[in-house]
Amino acid sequence: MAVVITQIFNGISLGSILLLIALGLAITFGLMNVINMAHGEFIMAGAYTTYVVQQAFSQYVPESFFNYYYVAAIPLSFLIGALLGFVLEKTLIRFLYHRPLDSLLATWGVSLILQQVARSIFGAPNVAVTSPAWLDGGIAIAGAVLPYKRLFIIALVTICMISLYLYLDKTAAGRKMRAVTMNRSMASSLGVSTKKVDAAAFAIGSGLAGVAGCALTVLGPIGSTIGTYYIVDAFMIVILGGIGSLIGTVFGALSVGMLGTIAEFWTGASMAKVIVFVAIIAFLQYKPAGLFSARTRSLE
Amino acid sequence: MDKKKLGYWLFFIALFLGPLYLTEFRLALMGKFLCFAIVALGICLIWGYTGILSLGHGVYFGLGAYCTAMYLKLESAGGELPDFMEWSGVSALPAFWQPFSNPVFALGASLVIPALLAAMLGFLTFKNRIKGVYFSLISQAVVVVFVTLFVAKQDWTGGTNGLTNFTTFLGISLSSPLVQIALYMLTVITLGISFALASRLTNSRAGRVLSAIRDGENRVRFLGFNPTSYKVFVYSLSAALAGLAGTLFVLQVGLISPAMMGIIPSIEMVLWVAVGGRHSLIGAILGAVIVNSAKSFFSETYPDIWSIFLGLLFIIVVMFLPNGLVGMVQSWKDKRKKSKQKGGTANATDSVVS
Amino acid sequence: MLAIRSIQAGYDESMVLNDVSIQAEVGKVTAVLGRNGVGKSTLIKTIAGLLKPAAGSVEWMGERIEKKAPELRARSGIAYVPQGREIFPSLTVEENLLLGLEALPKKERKGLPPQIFEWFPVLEEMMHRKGGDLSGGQQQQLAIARAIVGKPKMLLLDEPMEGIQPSIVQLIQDVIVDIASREEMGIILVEHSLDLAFACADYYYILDHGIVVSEGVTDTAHKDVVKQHLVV
Amino acid sequence: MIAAISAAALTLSGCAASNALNEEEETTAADTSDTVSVGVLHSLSGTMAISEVSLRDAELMAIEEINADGGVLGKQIEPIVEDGASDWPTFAEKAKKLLQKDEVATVFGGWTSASRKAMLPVFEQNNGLLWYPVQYEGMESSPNIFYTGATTNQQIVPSVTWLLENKGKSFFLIGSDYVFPRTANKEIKAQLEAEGGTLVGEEYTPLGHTDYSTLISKIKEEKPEVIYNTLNGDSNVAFFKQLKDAGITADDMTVLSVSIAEEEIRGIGTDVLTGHYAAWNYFQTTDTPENEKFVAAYKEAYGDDRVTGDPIEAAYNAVYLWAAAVEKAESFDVDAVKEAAGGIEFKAPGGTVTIDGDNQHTYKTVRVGEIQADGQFKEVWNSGEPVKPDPYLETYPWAEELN
Amino acid sequence: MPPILSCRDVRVSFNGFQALQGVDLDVSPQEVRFLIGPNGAGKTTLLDVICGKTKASSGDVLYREVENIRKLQEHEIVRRGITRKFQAPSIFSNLTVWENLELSIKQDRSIWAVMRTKMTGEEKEKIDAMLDRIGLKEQRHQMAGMLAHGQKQWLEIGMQLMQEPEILLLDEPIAGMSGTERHKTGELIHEISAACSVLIVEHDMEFVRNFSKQVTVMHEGKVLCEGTMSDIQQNEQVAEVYLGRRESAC
Repeated sequence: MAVVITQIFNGISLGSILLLIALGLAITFGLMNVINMAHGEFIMAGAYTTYVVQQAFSQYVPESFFNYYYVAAIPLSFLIGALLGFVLEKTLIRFLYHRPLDSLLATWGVSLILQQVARSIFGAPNVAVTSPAWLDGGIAIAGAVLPYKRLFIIALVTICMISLYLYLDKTAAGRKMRAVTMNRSMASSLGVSTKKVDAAAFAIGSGLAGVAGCALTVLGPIGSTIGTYYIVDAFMIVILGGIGSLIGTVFGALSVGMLGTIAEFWTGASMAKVIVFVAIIAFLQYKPAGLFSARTRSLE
Repeated sequence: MDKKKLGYWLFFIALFLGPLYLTEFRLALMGKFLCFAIVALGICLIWGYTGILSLGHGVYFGLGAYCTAMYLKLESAGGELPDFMEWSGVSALPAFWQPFSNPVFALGASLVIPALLAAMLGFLTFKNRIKGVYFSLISQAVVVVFVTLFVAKQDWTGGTNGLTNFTTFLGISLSSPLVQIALYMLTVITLGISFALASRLTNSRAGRVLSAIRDGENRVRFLGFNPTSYKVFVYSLSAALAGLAGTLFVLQVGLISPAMMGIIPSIEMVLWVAVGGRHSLIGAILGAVIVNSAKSFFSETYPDIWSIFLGLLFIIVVMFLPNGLVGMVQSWKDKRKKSKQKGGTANATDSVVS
Repeated sequence: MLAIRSIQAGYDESMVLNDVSIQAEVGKVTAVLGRNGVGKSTLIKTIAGLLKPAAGSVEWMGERIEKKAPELRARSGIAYVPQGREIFPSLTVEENLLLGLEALPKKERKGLPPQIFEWFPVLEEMMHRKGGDLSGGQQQQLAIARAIVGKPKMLLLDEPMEGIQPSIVQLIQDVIVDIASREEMGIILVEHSLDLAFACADYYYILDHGIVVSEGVTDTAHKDVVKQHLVV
Repeated sequence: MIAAISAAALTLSGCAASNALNEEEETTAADTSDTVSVGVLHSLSGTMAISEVSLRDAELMAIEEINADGGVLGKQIEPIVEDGASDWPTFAEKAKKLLQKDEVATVFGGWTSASRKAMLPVFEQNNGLLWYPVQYEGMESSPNIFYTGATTNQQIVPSVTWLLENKGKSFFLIGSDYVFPRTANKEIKAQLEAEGGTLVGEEYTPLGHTDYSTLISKIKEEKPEVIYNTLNGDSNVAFFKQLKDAGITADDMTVLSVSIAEEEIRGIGTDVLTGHYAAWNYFQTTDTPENEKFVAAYKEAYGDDRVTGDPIEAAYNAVYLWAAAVEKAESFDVDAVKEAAGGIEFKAPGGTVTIDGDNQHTYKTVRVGEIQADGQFKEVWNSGEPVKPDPYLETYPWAEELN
Repeated sequence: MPPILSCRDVRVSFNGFQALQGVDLDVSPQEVRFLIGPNGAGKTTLLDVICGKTKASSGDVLYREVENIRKLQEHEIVRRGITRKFQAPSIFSNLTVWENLELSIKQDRSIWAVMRTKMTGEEKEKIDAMLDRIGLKEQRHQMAGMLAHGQKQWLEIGMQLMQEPEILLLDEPIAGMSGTERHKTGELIHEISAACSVLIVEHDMEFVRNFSKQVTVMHEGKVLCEGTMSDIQQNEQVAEVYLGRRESAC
């Protein structure tokens, strides 16, 4: 019984982590059609930001407040990710909107550079982030322990999803963003500055990568190459869900998470990875547009 | 036209005579780069001419290399079990390894297996009209599958260590400098033949169908061609070229491991072609040689921060030279021609299909 | 006043407009007539900024605007209602309308003017429905209303009556006439139906083969003369 | 146009050629000068840079110390640093470059077994000399490689015995999915069988794996007393963090690792590691006068926040061992150095090490340490005297079947 | 004469929108048939269904009364002799005019055949003749992308003719052409109809009047009426939906 609960929880938890990583891509890749191979490095930037905030807190802030460094780190990671994304959009991406495959290659170069820069600043070895004390421990349910950290990530990704939903759905800026992704020229004919909207959208997607990086610090390593571990999974989740569909990304992440944990439980971690990827490839053969496809009539 | 052909001949002859003016170390490097150039040729065919961007060519390269390496490993083991199998607790040679003790089978497989895999993947995805970004990302997922499998099944594949430490090929010692020179020349000849075949293909009617598919796959359907079969063919062909390159690579470098099939090498392969000029076969060859030389040079000169230079190179080429170095030379020549004969017909800048 | 002088425009390298000059005044309705495919939409797109002319100028309130981005033109008071309506299908009616406010300076974006619901009462009913769920006629009303909420000085209407049931054609026509009567806004109305255009317009131009073949004041024009340039 | 390009290509190759010629002249000139060049070949970029950069630092430090002391055979050592880029063919390529172009006297380098396996044929074919400073899975003994890290009987075998005697009989083996863990675990299984332990689980995760929730569920199911951990690199961080989250502490189960040294502890965080164990030949806290000097010098050179560790020490030792062998051979010649190397002793920070002339490994003292809250180890056991290296486990009867 | 192509109750819907609501249409051999109707009437969609670009949700498309081609792929339909010229010129702009025609030659289009094929003298003559016919002899070695708009349209018609079709579908072939070009195109179409049936969507009424025999009017996804141009002009319903809302609107 405990195992079943734990495994279901693990599936949701892994799904939520994958969702957090893919959420930013769902915007930059899903809505804007930019293949940003440096997305993983924005995750890295978020993780290092968390590290820096922790260091700053341990040096300049009374010890009793240390545990709140993480509260400060989340928005800061978002800002750093967003800033990097903004700069990247302004200097590179906006010239490549009509060449999606070229943006893939150029951002690959960016990713090489960012990794090296991180190594030069923080050194090659991993750095440690001590997760805040209030995230230690877990809830015990029927013999299974649900760690607070994983619950926290589930909560965080839920909050990110809701904020993103509210932003896109309830604010003027979000409305403009949806309008631009739906019909760029019409939006501009209404007076919407598409350049600003593009930069803002890209910054938000990148900022979410930063938040993902921040969240990952409580679970895993923080080093210059962490982005590379997640990037392919994240892209696959977005296409599995269906490009342009946020809800598709949610389902994509959760199904990959569930399938991954189930397969790993019965086989092993390596075979599970193989099974998940083969399943995704096979599914896309059957439904090329993904789980939630936004069908269009365009020919080419 | 003749001038062009002469240029190609000179180029390949100059490469062929490499042993005369390159040191042993540089020659070995050049030999490796020329293997990569064969991969680049294949990528140029599918990407530059047919418009399919594959981020999975590392797998085909690796499969080809593994096929040959399996033979070499068995030959080096001299009838016994390969060393890594012993450590991994395998007591008898797995059945699928056995045919690889035959060099003809192994070399044949190094072409056929990559081509078959590519044909299978291509047939499914192209028939389902999956293209562009989707195809690229799916090909990347294939890389993940294969690398994970090859690492995990270490009792069959040698795991992360891969296959290495070969001594002889067909009874000839691989380490002697003469053999290395011979292998180098073999690589140049293979590259030359591949180039000749590829340019013959691209200059034929079938080649024009390919570039028509790139410019408008659906329009091609309305001329009665079935783009799927053309795409499957050219994709398999480029996979076979990658497999061939893998064979030559293993013979010269003496090593293949899953790391060489991975995401990073697969993307780098595309970047060679991007740097050289995606619409030009000779550009692809030059790109492979230039990028790898630059990589060697940067990493020898600035071992700490060389990847920054490489990253910058990629960004600059993609941003400012969408048709690569060959495209740059071409448009520069076009401009000169235009200023020479003013009022001549305007020339397309994107027609660098040499 | 909007003045288009010797415009050449088209797609790729083929020119659809060869040499077109027209003028439109604020407070008046100017009709651009012509059969399908003579370049009426091309002309409108060139004014809205979605196409850059190969030659010629577009002057608006004394300023050359032919090189300006569409959003700047929208903010300077030129509103565009494209052929095919191009409402945002997965946004609600309200959201579509709110986007129309983008043409105004930030301070003036204070909710939707009630006037549009007097003109188009159906939009108020459908306020929270998705734009894509609306019927063609309703979408057309939405598209026009969306353009009007930004208080433009010049409204570009590209075949607003096309594919719409007669009762709504009447409604739209009434709105056009009403707007014109207030003399705050100019309208350029692209139509292929002569009768419709003449029912609303003060001045007309007829395009054919990329040039203006006839123009004049609608009141004094002989319909038969005009007709020979147009219909069957 | 193509003519122009080919011309360009020719010039390019020509340049390379003339470069090569110049380079050769330089190196031949170097032979008669008062320096001797050695290669330092580690991954400075890519995933392995995390670990290998420190080895380069240690080797450079040893070289500097020797140079300050007058060098080897009166010559100053000139290090040529190359980046293996975490890519095995690159290691082979750079090794070839160091041997053929730079004609170095020896090379210090490598971390992963894969990189060593890639370099091995290069060194054998060119009769070069490689000093490999990391603990590894054994089953190898190349005449052109000196192994200054531990082989399995100097780390794993004694630590398993210690665990069986002190911590419990039921073992769960986890490792990254590659050669070292798989080979090590095969040996451990044989040893468990022979020494009365039980195996309750064995799991591998891909390199770079970061989600351990399912694996930890499996561990919880099996309730082992000991987890024997051969995970590599980044995976350790995820594993330990998530193990703690799942409510498993050092009090519940003992985790003994063989890839976590002081440097890795910094990257994982002591909050999740305290109380767990590692087996090595050296800790930063190892109490010898040599070590005090070594740690001080390392911190002096690279910063107070840096820590030493077993592979760092082994890399440092390698330089000194080579220098000693050269002095004894009175020559830089590879064969002469190899000949002279057997029996060479060095008072290393971790205790005396001696080169075993038979298999070119070194005698080393085995230590088990408990991780403390300050990120250092508290030694809880050591082998007392240096253990003779036995890469093929020929002296262990239970290991017979393995070969 | 039995019809060469017959549509029977063809229906198409996109996301719930009924683009075709049961179209019946017969085309006889060597007939020139014009399709007219207001925008959105479904004319282009009907061509799409016939050539296989859009799959009908129900109904039959019969070729020579026996074969139902509704579910065939585009290239299979083309190989049966039904070719299509799109509204926007869809030539291959990175190939020369000559190469564009070369690809269009009626030939075995499987990859193995095309790879082995060599240009025959006969093919050369055919291409030369076609270049003459469409007036692009001078531009034969120009990149097709560099042609003027009207020339592109002709090239595309030429490409369709090289395939020696049984049925030619033309979507607004004279859009963007000048008066003399239009006339020339009209004559070309009539020449063509000696060998095959032509189904044309056209808005230019003058052109329709000058070159049509049979006209089919479509409206809201259905066929409204068929007949000669003068029949059509008399039809009240047609006037209602197509020629403007007459005085009723004002």
